[in-house]
Amino acid sequence: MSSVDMRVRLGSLELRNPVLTASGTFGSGREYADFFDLARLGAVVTKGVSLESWSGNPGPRIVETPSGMLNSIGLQNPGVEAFCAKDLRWLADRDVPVIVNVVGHRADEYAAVAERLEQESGVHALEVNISCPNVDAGGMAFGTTCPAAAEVVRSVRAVSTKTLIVKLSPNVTDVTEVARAVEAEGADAVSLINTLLGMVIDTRTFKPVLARGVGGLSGPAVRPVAVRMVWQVSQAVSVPVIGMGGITCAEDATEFMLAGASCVAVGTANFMDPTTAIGVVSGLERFSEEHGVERITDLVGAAWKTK
Amino acid sequence: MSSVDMRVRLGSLELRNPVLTASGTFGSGREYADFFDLARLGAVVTKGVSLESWSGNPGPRIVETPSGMLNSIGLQNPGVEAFCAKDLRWLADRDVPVIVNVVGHRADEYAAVAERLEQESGVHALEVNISCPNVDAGGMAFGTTCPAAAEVVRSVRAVSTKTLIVKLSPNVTDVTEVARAVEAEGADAVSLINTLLGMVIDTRTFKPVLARGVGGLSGPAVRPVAVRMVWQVSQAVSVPVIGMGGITCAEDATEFMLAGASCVAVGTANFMDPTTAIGVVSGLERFSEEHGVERITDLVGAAWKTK
Amino acid sequence: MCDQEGSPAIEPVVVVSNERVATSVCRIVLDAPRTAATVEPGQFVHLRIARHADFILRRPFSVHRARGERLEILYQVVGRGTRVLEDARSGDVMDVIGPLGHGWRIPEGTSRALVVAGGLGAAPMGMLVERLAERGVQVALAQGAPSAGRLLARDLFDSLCRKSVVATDDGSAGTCGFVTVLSAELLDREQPDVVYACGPEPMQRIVAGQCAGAGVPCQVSLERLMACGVGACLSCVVDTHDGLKRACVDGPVFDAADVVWDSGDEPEAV
Amino acid sequence: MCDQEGSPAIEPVVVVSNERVATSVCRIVLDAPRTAATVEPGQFVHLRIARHADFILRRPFSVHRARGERLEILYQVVGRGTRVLEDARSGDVMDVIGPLGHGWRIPEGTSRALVVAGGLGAAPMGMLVERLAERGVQVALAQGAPSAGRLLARDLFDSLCRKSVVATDDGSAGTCGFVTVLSAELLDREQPDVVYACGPEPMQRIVAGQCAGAGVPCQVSLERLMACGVGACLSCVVDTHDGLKRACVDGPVFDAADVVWDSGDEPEAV
Ligand SMILES: Cc1cc2nc3c(=O)[nH]c(=O)nc-3n(C[C@H](O)[C@H](O)[C@H](O)COP(=O)(O)OP(=O)(O)OC[C@H]3O[C@@H](n4cnc5c(N)ncnc54)[C@H](O)[C@@H]3O)c2cc1C
Ligand SMILES: Cc1cc2nc3c(=O)[nH]c(=O)nc-3n(C[C@H](O)[C@H](O)[C@H](O)COP(=O)(O)OP(=O)(O)OC[C@H]3O[C@@H](n4cnc5c(N)ncnc54)[C@H](O)[C@@H]3O)c2cc1C
Ligand SMILES: Cc1cc2nc3c(=O)[nH]c(=O)nc-3n(C[C@H](O)[C@H](O)[C@H](O)COP(=O)(O)O)c2cc1C
Ligand SMILES: Cc1cc2nc3c(=O)[nH]c(=O)nc-3n(C[C@H](O)[C@H](O)[C@H](O)COP(=O)(O)O)c2cc1C
Ligand code: FES
Ligand code: FES
Repeated sequence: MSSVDMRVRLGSLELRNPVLTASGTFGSGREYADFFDLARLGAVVTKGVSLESWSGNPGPRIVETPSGMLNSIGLQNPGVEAFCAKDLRWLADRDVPVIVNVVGHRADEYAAVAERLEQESGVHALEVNISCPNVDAGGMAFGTTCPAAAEVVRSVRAVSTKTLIVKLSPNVTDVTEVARAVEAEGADAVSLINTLLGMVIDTRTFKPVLARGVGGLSGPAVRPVAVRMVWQVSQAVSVPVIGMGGITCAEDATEFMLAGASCVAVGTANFMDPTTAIGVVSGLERFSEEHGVERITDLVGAAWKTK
Repeated sequence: MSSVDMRVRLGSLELRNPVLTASGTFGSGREYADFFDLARLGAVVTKGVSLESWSGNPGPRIVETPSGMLNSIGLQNPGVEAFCAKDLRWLADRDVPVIVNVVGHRADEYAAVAERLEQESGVHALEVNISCPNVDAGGMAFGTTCPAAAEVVRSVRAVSTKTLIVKLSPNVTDVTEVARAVEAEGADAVSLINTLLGMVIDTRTFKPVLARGVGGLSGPAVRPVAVRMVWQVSQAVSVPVIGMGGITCAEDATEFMLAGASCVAVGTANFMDPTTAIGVVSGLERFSEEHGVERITDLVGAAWKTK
Repeated sequence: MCDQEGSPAIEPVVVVSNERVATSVCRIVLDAPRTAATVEPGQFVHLRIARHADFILRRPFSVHRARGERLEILYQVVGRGTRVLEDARSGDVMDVIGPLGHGWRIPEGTSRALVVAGGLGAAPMGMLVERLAERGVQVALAQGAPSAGRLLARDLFDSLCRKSVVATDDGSAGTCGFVTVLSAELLDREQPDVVYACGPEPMQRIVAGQCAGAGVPCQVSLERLMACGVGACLSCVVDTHDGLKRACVDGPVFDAADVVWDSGDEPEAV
Repeated sequence: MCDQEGSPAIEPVVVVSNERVATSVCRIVLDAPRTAATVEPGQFVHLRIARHADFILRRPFSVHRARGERLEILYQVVGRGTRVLEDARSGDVMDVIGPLGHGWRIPEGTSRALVVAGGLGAAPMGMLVERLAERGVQVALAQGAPSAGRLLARDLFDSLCRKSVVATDDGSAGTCGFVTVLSAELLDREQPDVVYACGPEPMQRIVAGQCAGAGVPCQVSLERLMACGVGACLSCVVDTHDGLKRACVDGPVFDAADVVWDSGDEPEAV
């Protein structure tokens, strides 16, 4: 067994390791249970859940880009009730912390979802998604101005005692401003990055490939932008940072932790290799052993702390 | 010979085709003259030129990323006098329009460079670079707020009668705001995107790979972000847009023109294949013929115009 | 058949052979014991063509045939991934996730079946026709393609089907015209208990309409761009009368009657 | 020699052979008539290892030898690109930009030369030693490596050099220690007219210091990360007493006396 202490804290929540799944790329976890034991993850982050059911955007919903992809899923989900009845019930028996990604068109919708989930002991933390570029009302609109972001977090904080993570948008001039604003409203952690707004045009049809036109860019292509933002935010706030954006292996994850991330999340890479996340767990452990790192948390921010 | 009319206008300047080189990736053109006749380009855009000589940033100055690269050259250049004496003199005999990329630490420095270049008949247009992420004072600092951007453009416009292009930064919440602000100050065209701020951390040294820490992301990885911004800006302003970001072939360039770019620039791809730019010229011509496009300008914005 | 469908796994596979079998269409044979042993007709594999390439997603391909420890895939070269796949040499190692999706269903008591394949729609029909033959079902098959050079798996189909006819857009083989002309005829003449259709969506829509008119149950295999292939990402949704379904896990085979077909003003047709 | 250096061009090349010649070091032979005919000792080629890969830049490699229409490159497998290069098979097509840079200079009237190579620093010395021998220059060569298994081009050097000695960090061959011990000795004993050094920068710095002390002109070949390779991007700058120079066009070979060496507190050494 490994000598490295892999445990990390997110607010009041303790995780057995710092590796999460990125919202929307791992379903409810159930879809990947055929490939490995979910209990080996730090936590499962579910897809975005709204008050009522959302039907998402018309297709095509994805298109590949160099070392990345655009998606415009649009937060299709059955609504919080159906989510609790099906996905949450299934997850309950999996011995893995569950973080629910929360979405809404208005601040009070976010709060309503949080309120409903407050009763669910199977929910260990909320990730408030104010950064989805794929919906017109809400989503990223909240994540790109401090007052709007603060309002959403305030309304959720008011009704939820669970660990509160706020998911930040990279589509801003200064990501640290928004990070500070949500920290001030009581966020226990911030996660970043969500996708970069992008577009691909089909030169045969002369139209955007995605039915909605724009979509969110993810995958290895965005990693340098994500690492840079984690580096900035982790030095600007005192709450833990969950880093993501193009992580495909333990070395990528290490970059994020050195940049200042206390946890990392694997997203698009799940599509490339469903076992990526557990590969990151074992790889981080090996890396720490090789470098004589006793606590995985010792890596966090090493790139700027030892400066 | 081709039946397609490839000519495009940038303010008072007419170019024989819409394909330019991206500033900083093509030197003064001289470095690529071994590979093809520069006269086949729409125009050569030089590297950034400042009033006095700048020494740039310490090395390492570049690092590769998935489908892209980070650079932190830092606008090393010999200053406008030496530039005119050497690079400009050489370019004068090349029968290709010259666009000089102008940089400065303060608005008056930009103006001073523009004033000096005003006397040079060999300079056909200025590209005011308010978006370089690799310098502390000036550079991107100007490009990320409307007032600062407006101030620089105003001061340059006041002293220059040449076609004025303003190079925009993608590291902003709303690129259309800055575009409108510089258009209002008399910019004849806008060019985008400059590089996205990014970072790579060396997991062996625990430090950023680039000596300066952060650098600018370019190459195919950023193309979807660039196409999206060209799409947004070309609908927000009435001046022509020069699109760039990850163009490697005629199909990529076509995407930008359909998105609303009147011209395109080839940057990082020059490092992959020095003949990329002329390949784009001939490829755009072929594409237009195949699609019965008589004037290359008919492609501009087709993705949203015919909507 | 769904109950028999094995749970998916990642399986490293070795390329046995890879050659062109028709204009812009190749057949690749993969050594994939686990998947070959558990795959059912109409299921697909999610193939990781290359690592360290500038494209990152897997590519979904129907299993044309599974013999012993080997999978046979028919693929058309249309873009980056399939162009790279075309260069694969025997001995190359890749990996697949499979078997995936819900395949063709053979209703109890089926004695006569009509199979309609347009273009690459012939790919998922190989295992189906083999299974139908095993079950003693009489199969009539109508295949369409742009030209004779693009017709696929003729020998297999001719040897296993009681009736096997073709149509080409340019008349270079069989009837000149779309396969939907043949399907209409055969639907009427063969009186099948069930119809299986795969090909460009407009063609499937037309066949679905013909079957609805004739009151014959019809199954179609739908294509969508797929990222995960396992039901997690919702990139492959199909609009059905029972709401949005995922082509990768709820399909790719659907009952044509459940599908909400779009208007049908696509440019292409078969 | 610079005047003789041909202007660079893009040349498609075919892999003739590619095999391991030392621990983690391979030799690739490329069919490249134009470059092979014009390249001078110390120049390099900018190799496009793969298209459609997730890394986009070319990789610079010194030409070890040029024979007839062929280029010989010795490369160490250190990262993504060289790992892909290692898998190249004979017949594969790539392209190079070359010949690039300013190579080694042989001052008029040179009769005795000392060549100091550390690790892969032996790569650019192949053509140099051949050229020196042609010119009737007496060559003493000191080569260093971590261990015997990492010594390169021994036969070539032994056959062309009047004196050829080695040092290994672990003593598995020749002197136990750094090559800089040998260079000090030879500088003193051989009284060379010129010294050529290539290897890890700290080693080059030390040799440069030894030569400065002995008053012998020294040339060094410096490595920098390179994007364009043709002088356009300024990613490869070297700090010299005459300002910033570009390793790709002003170098890679510089007069050691012109180089502003950094402090020297690097971890590694040879
Ligand atoms: C369940 C399923 C089974 C399939 N079975 C086969 C098969 O047996 N043989 C075969 O040749 N093809 C099959 N396809 C289609 C095949 O997946 C695509 O042709 C392939 O992914 C194209 O990859 P590419 O990189 O070459 O093309 P890309 O460069 O990715 O795209 C080129 C063109 O192909 C289209 N395309 C890409 N992916 C798909 C997709 N998944 N479905 C439809 N169009 C797509 C793109 O829209 C684009 O127009 C199947 C698709 C699905 C969903
Ligand atoms: C003029 C010149 C001549 C060279 N000649 C040879 C030669 O003959 N044989 C040989 O084995 N190598 C040579 N190199 C170094 C060679 O270019 C690098 O080792 C190679 O580019 C690494 O590519 P990679 O993708 O495998 O490594 P990457 O994944 O790109 O990087 C892996 C490691 O190699 C380092 N590296 C990458 N590029 C360079 C570079 N250009 N110079 C120094 N370190 C680098 C990186 O910093 C990183 O630490 C030369 C370099 C230059 C500038
Ligand atoms: C298909 C897809 C769906 C996504 N859905 C969500 C979502 O519902 N909520 C959310 O906060 N982020 C969502 N994201 C963003 C990811 O969680 C992650 O922030 C982003 O993809 C960057 O990480 P990656 O590069 O590892 O994928 C989605 C991403 C993808 C690719
Ligand atoms: C090495 C390098 C140097 C650059 N120098 C400049 C510069 O001096 N001025 C400028 O406006 N942009 C500069 N850029 C940005 C490019 O002009 C271009 O905007 C950007 O790289 C996106 O295009 P690309 O992806 O095609 O490279 C530089 C880019 C690179 C890679
Ligand atoms: S491909 Fe991801 S849900 Fe179907
Ligand atoms: S590598 Fe571009 S200037 Fe030297």
